Parts: sequence; C-alpha cells; structure tokens
Amino acid sequence: MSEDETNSPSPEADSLFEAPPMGEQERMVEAILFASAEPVSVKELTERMPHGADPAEALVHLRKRYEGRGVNLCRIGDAWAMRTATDLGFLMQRETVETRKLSRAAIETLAIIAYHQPVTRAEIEEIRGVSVSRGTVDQLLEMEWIRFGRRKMTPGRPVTFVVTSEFLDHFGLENARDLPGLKELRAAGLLENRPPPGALDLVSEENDGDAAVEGQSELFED
Amino acid sequence: MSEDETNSPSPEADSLFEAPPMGEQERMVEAILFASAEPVSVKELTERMPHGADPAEALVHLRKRYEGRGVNLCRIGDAWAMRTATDLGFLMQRETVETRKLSRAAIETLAIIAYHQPVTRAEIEEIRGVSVSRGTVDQLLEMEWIRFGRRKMTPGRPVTFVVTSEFLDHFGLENARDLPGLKELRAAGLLENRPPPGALDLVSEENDGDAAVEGQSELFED
Amino acid sequence: MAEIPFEEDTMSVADRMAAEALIVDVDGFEGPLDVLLTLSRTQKVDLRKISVLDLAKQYLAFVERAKALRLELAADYLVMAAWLAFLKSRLLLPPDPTEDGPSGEELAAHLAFQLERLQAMRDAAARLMGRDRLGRDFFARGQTHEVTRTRKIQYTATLLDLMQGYARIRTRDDFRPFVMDRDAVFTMEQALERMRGLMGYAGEWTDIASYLPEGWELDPVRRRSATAATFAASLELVKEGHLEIRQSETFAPIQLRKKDRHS
Repeated sequence: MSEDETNSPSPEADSLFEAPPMGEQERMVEAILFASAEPVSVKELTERMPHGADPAEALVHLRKRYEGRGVNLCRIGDAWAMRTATDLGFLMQRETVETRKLSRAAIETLAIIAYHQPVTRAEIEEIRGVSVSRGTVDQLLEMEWIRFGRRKMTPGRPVTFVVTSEFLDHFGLENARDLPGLKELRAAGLLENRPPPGALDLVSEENDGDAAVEGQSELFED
Repeated sequence: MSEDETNSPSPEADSLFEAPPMGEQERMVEAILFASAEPVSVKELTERMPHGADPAEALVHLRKRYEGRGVNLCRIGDAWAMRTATDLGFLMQRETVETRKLSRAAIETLAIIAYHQPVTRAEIEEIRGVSVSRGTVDQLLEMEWIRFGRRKMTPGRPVTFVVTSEFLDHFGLENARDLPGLKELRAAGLLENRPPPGALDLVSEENDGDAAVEGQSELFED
Repeated sequence: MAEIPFEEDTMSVADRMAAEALIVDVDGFEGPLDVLLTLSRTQKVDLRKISVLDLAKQYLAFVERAKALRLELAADYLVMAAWLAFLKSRLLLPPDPTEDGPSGEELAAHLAFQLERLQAMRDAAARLMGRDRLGRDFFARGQTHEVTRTRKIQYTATLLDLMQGYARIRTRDDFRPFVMDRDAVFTMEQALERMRGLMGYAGEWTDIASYLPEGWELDPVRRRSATAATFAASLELVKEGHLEIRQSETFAPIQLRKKDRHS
C-alpha cells in the first residue's frame, strides 16, 4: 500500500474535496466487496466511496493483490465480488447449500438460453424438438437464472429469454461470452437459427430483423 | 506466498501424509474464514484442514498479511474471523439498507401503469377495481419508478402516469413494450390456464407492432 | 365454475413438471428428436454423416414397438413418424423434377443438423453443470451483516412480481362475472329495518309472508331472498323480545305476533 501513496495526486490528501490516495481507495473497495455476498457494480462502488475516487483503477490493483490467494476477486458482468478459490471447495463441505436438483429438461433449456440468447420459446422448442414445459421456464425464472429479454423483431414480436447476472455468478462466468465452447459452437454453425428447408419466407425474415444469426453475441457487447 | 513455502516443514511436501506447504495452509484458512458465517476456532480449523496442518501458524501469517488492509483478521474469544477495518465502517452504510418488497397494491398499480401508460388515476382504479391510495402513488413517485405524463384531453384534463427510465433500468427492460403480454405470462405459468371467456383472443401479439404512439393501452383493451 | 381463479397457482412447480412429464415421457425419452438422437448413436458416426434413411427405419420401428407396448404416444411422436416415412420415400425414389420444394437430401441434411445441434447443446449443458459453482465449489462471504449505522428502507420488486401482479388483476377482470349479483338480494339489515317499522301493527298472529317487501313476492329468486331475510330478522326480533313466533306443524305457515310487554 505504501508505494501506492506516492501516486497520490496531492500531498494535502486530507483536503475535503481531494480523492483519497489510491492505496486507501483499494482498502475501501476491499472492505466493501468483502462485506457483501452479492456482486457490487462499479457504479455502486463509486456512489459509496468518497467523491473523486476511481474504483475501477483500485479494482485492478486489488485483483492483482488477491491473485493466487484463498479468496479471489471475480468479475460478473459489470459487477465485482469476492469468492473463495475454486480449488479449496473441498474444505467447505460445511458451507455447501444443497441446491435444488434441476431436471434434464431444465438444464437443457438453460443451456439453450445461455448459448442462443436472446432466444424465444419457439426457438428453444425447435432445438429440443419438444415443447417447453411451463414448469421448466417457471423454475428457471424463479431461480433468477433467466429473465425476459427484449422482444424479437419478428412477426408476433415474441418475447425472448436471456440469462441473468445471478446465472453468471453461480457458474463463475465473467460474462455470457465466456461460456465454455461458445466460440467452437458458433464456428461450427450450431448456434445458427437455421430455418428448415422449404419453410416459408416468413421464417427467414428472422435473420434480417434483429440479427438473429448472431444471437448471443450482441446482447452482451457493451 | 512463495516465501512462505520455504517455511514448509519438509522438502518432500508431496508425500500423501505431509501437511501442505504453509502458503497453502494460509490460503485454506483465508477461504474458510471468509466463507464462514461465524468466527472459527483453531480447533475447528484443524479439523477441517488436511492432516498435519498447523492453522495457528497460518493464522499468524495471515494476520500479518491483512495488517493495514481494508479487511483485518480479528480474534474473538478463541475463534477467528475476518472483519472490515473499523475505520472504513462509514462505507458500510449501504449494507444496512433494508429492502422490503413493495406492497401488493403498489405492485399492481405499478404494473397497470407499465402496461397501460399513459394512464390516469381513475383508469387505474377502474382496472384494479379498488381505489388507489395516495400513499401508493406517492411511494412510486418517490422511488422515481413513475412520473407524471401529459394531461389527457378528456373532461377535467386529468394528469396521467407513465413509468420512468429508472423503472426500465431496475427491471432490465429496454422499453415498456418489452413487457411480456398475457399470452406469454400464461405460457410462463404466471397466469392460470383456464381461458377466460373471450378476453384472451383479443390480446393478439400482432397488435403491438406499431403501437408505440398511443402507448400500450390498446394492446390490452378487451 | 371456478370460485378460486388462482387454484392452479397452488400447484407447485414440481407438481406441474411431474404432470407434464407424464405426457412427454415416452419410455424415458424427451420427444422424438431425443429418440432419434439416441438411435443415431448406434451408428457411431459423425452426426453430419449419419444415414438418415437408417435412422428413419429405426425410428419407425421404435414407434411400432411403442405401439405394441400400448404406450400412449404423444402427437409429436406420430407427426415425426409420418414425416420420416415421407422423408424415407423421398430418399428412396428418384427425384421428381416437376415437384417443388426441398429435396430429400436437403431435408435429411437439416435433420442431421438438428440432431447435431441438440447433441451440441446437451454437451454444452453438461459442461455448464460441470463447472465450479457458487455455493458448491466456491463461496460467497459468509457473514455479511457488518455494520448497523443507518437504516434506510428501500422498496423493491422483481419483474416477476410485476408480471404476477398484472396477471392477478387481469385474471380477476376475466372472472368478474363471479362477483355476486346483488340485485336480487334482500339483506337481513333491510328486513330488520322494515320489520321494526311494521311490527307495531301486529297485535294478532300474522303470516310472515305478509311482511315481505312490495315487489319481491313474484320473482322466485327475489322472493326466496326476501323470505330468508325476513325470517332471519324475525328470529332476531324474537330474541330481542319484541315478537313472538310460531309454526303449528312442519311446513305450516310461520306466524308472528307482537309480544305483549305486560304479560
């Protein structure tokens, strides 16, 4: 911390309107993230810290500091959280909460939403080849792993489903682009919304409107 | 961490019955203390850590590591816990914000405004079938989830209510038209399944394609 | 007739899923595509190079077997069977140049694509669930109540709350006909008020029917309500000591008389 203090913009850091030195800011971010079980966004950090503070920079320092430690700094979307290192899970049996077992249908539906988002119910059904049960969507909504996204610009303007930041947090993902194998699947064309041959033009229109081909990607591009 | 490894009691640390290097032990203690809801005693640490580990020594190292940081290692009786540094307590104010569920009346009022905006108080009352208390509207105004819209060109020129961009932000919506319609609510299991006489057929998806100007009222008109 | 429009909400998610599983679960399969995917595994080749013709044969055999077992086949299984039979004929017969529409090969290629995509999603799902997970492999802060300084109440709601709220209102609207129609109801309060005015004249035993309000005697529904209310009001007045009531035998007229205070 002491070396950071030399970066301090001003020697009179006590001044009411001066941002605290970076070392102090790092301590503050550390304390806030440490105390919170939920991820904290940069925006919220800025609001809570003294005027002029730059939590984004402090986060860079802090992340480095916790590298390789028993507790790590994790990014979840535009929020940050401290989580125990995954290799130490074996010590935590006591802390483990028994999670509800998801049905196979729910797991597949979740994966399809994650990889194809934003995705409509009809598209999920097309991929699974079976209708999506109400209970399945219900359960995923209740767990707050999925939510309604914006409507698709296709006839009927169906609503779409997308995954939430709770989903990302639960699976230790920084953002939905980090989903395992996403690139390969896309390269193999398996995330395309390919209309069946001979289908009406109505279906292929989907591709012009809302960039359905890209699916997943643009929702999380900032 | 690397310097701690020299403290490791034995060079053949790979042996199955050898305690992990002190650096690893420190990480373990760190993770356990972080994730525990209660302070953890040395005895309990010993039980949870691999055979031969010396948590008492790891605690000494860990305490030193956290000295002057935003989080400190504290001894409470014969147990240990991690606590945010006392001088940073002022940052924790947000942690004590008590979140409460909006009342049912407020949620219903808010839902009506979102789905029917711009909507007058009289219209809200007509839809809910009960009068809307001033407190409810005031609360929603204060939360900045609703605001006054333009006046209606009807006798008395009543004010209308619309939802705000803070509302959209909170619910992760791009605009209020992204709210799922009755059909979709039903499909997601949020509505009970019995088709009410006649009402539903009118809520056709196609209607809302260019409904922007009038707001959304006609979408749900029966 | 549903008095409780929300009765279905009381069904838990698990119940609902169980109910749906009965329809979908044919011999442990989740839909025709699932069956095809399983069957295709026996071919042990790249899904893109799979013999759709063989697959169609195997599927049709599966459907036959399922029928023999008297399994209730869901409609989508039969639709798929019909479609595969059609595809099979297209693949076997030489293409008819006069015919519009996609060729058998195109249809077969699309089916292969669908199978490959479903398999890819299954693999992806397995990989996803195999990841380190919060609360199982890594953990959040265990003790988060640190400081108690300011208590500010912040109201919150989720989109789900909002939608459920709206759904509740709309459903209530749809069921408005169940609101009781009060037109044909004569309340006991009304009857009491009326009787208090009239009983001063009832020195002799009088049939209770004569106390019914005017205009309520003809319509049977209104008469029933008025009779019940008047009878209940009479009992109330008897209890208060203002009236006497009698009935000579079962189904005989009920008669009322003002109670003599001095007797």
